[in-house]
Amino acid sequence: MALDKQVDWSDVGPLFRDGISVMFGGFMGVGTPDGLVSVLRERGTKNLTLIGNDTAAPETGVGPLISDGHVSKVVVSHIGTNPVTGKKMIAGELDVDLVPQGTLAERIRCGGAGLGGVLTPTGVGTVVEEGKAKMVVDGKTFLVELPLRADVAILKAKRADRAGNLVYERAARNFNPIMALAADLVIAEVDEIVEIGEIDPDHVMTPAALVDKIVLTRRL
Amino acid sequence: MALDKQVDWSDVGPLFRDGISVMFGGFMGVGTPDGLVSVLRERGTKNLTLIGNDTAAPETGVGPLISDGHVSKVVVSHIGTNPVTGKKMIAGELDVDLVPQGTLAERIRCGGAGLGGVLTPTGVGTVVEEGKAKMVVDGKTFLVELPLRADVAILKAKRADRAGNLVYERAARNFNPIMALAADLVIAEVDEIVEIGEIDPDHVMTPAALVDKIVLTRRL
Amino acid sequence: MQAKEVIARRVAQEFHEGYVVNLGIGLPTLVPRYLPAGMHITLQSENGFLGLAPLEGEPLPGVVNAGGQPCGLMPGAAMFDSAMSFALIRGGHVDVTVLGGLQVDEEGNLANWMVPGKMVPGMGGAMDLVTGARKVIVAMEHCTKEGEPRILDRCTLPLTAKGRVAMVVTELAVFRITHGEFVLIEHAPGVSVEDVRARTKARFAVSDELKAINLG
Amino acid sequence: MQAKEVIARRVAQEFHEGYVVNLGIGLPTLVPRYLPAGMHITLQSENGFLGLAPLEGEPLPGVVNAGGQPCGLMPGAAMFDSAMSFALIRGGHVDVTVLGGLQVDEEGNLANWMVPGKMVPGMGGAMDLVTGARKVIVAMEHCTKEGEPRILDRCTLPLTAKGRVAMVVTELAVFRITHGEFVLIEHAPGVSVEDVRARTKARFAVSDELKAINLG
Repeated sequence: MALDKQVDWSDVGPLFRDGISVMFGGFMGVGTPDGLVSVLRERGTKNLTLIGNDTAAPETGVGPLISDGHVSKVVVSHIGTNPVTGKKMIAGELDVDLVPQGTLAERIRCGGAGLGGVLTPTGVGTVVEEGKAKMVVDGKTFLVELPLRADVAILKAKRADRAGNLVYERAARNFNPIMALAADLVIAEVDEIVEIGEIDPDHVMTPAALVDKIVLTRRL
Repeated sequence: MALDKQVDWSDVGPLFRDGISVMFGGFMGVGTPDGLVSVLRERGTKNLTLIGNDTAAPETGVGPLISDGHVSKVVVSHIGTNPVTGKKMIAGELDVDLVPQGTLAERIRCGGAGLGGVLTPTGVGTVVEEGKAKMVVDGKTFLVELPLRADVAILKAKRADRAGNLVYERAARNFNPIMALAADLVIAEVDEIVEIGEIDPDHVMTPAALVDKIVLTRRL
Repeated sequence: MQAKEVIARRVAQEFHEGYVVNLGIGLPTLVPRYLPAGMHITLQSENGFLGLAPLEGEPLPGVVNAGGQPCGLMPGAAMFDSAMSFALIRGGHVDVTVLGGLQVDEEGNLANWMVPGKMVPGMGGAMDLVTGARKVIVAMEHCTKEGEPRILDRCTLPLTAKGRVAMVVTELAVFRITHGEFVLIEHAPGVSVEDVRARTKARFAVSDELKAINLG
Repeated sequence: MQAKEVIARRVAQEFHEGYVVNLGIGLPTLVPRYLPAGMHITLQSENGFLGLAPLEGEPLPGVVNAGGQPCGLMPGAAMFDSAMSFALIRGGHVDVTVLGGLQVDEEGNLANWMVPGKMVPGMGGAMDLVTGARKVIVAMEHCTKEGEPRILDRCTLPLTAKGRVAMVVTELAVFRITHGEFVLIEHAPGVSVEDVRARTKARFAVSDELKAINLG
């Protein structure tokens, strides 16, 4: 618990490699770690697979990574707010895997919780069911949806203690807590770092044990 | 949001009937609503099915309900701390369904989250797998575990606002939040009731929308 | 009265005190304006909270709706993560969802998330909402801009969910769908059953209690 | 040195800085006493938290371990619900779990939750812990009170989990189980391989690097 997980921005770049899968917190960019997204750009990473709720807009959230060609695949629930994503998809430059939002949340949670999948009614009778196993429980049909994991999760929190306990602010929480469970390396960009013991244990939203590195938001 | 969900203790009794299934928060009695348990006793309810982590001890948590013969079945992960449970089981007076604790949590969560089940590795190759469907995902075998719901959930929280937003204290949280999702009627016994707006939205652990009734802990 | 107002006013009549409601973007967001004074509902948002309110004053950090737009918080609001948000949605804890539609058919199927070759925005939370909300109301204009019926015998666009629509409200008519039966229950003032039939490509029964939409 | 202390001292050597550890009741709870000074580990508890500490002063409301006994909280502790607690356990976020055992067999199977007809306490969180923790260490006395071996070719009691035990530490010996092979890697001072064989009913290989347990 006494490990200080804070790193400098210069330490972050080497954690990213070409071809990695990256889960990113955020919903329309709210709760997305802009500084970590910038590092992925500045480092010139290629062939990233992004996993998250949406591709925001061309200039917000993970949008710039897509605009600048760092990404080969996205696994998201929504791309409609970012026309660049659609264009690249149609041009065959970007593989887009659309997943219902609640199913995306459960698949990530499964990946992080050691579960082999969940049975969800969402998508039954739609194109979402294609290629998936179905099970009937109590006369109702469910799709078997499988776990998702990533090499790296990049999170945004309001506050961390030095051990890595995280607190999110309002609706910026969204996918961040479940992604903290589901990646081999978890990096959180936080607006404030406090001493260990300053966050009430009941207010911790992501326990330090899940977080590998914390970095203080760059003020531009 | 303006509905005041506080009720008097005299209003609680009529909510319980013979033969109902009752999810109870708590772990070794910590986080169990003792006042609501007392009402179930005083009312003389019969043939209850109790769903929760454990049967605590003869005189703590839900223990007295078992000692006094109100219960015909328990679905729990552990009965070892309450010898009365074991005796009644052996005597054929009590049906005991033992479920691994993590599986119990997931089954309750499924019941509350509209999921048809989860795939868990827990119990594969043990007696727990008997009678259950299995699925192989990526070469690994999982059990398909099905949802659990109850007629009533009885919860214990530290604080509520009048709308029913709940905050739990320390390890008294345990099963309470997921049970709030999984019962037709959700009743919380709380140590303190505050005005709506007094709990920071980021600190709410169970949203008011899940809670039907709140009752202030009886000081004996 | 504009089509949108007619629709929003009518949908508002389906809300009841204490309801938890999730509103799709666009037209559905107009509905709360037409609630009776003193009725309290709680708005749920996919991005993780209960208790949305209109924005008042400066935007607050992280307080945004599912479209990413700044909004307010009702007293008694609660925030949570996406897994919990969809546990609420899928688990039947949302009393009503109101969504726009591209097509609805006789079987209560809804298509509202893509037009192959044209528009592939993704389903976002719509599939979960339509699958999990206790009551699904589709609020849409009766025909497309080109005058093509949106209410069909069979949806031709990819479905959002099968057999989940309980009610369709347009500027012309209100349909209830129960036990696989499509029933016209109300018509806009001055609109006849024949008018509705002419613009509807689905079989429907006419309720014995057919009446004009109350736009009081 | 008592058997329990030998076992606890040896298990402590498997912990590393920063580890998240879940300890079963009884003997395993002795292990932290024998950690090197300055080594920090985080104890996880099934009832919903990370950062257990020994009780100091008055018990605090809700601060109890998985046995329901009052405990303390480390600075930096975090509390959560049972679903999250087992997401951590099952999802491989617990580096080591140390549990007592009734029987362990050659295939790394563990039986520690019931004795049919005698003791049926329930598995509690043990099945999830043994299934999900990154490393499962069984810490137990080598034989039963009646002198019967607990390490067998095949468990006869109902299993807790199949093939998940990575290490068995007793007062006589330390076994590593990798790739389905049971290997004796250490023996207690003054205990010979033959002594171990005589009290062990499982086939095991002897490591080329066999050495005495360091009880420093």
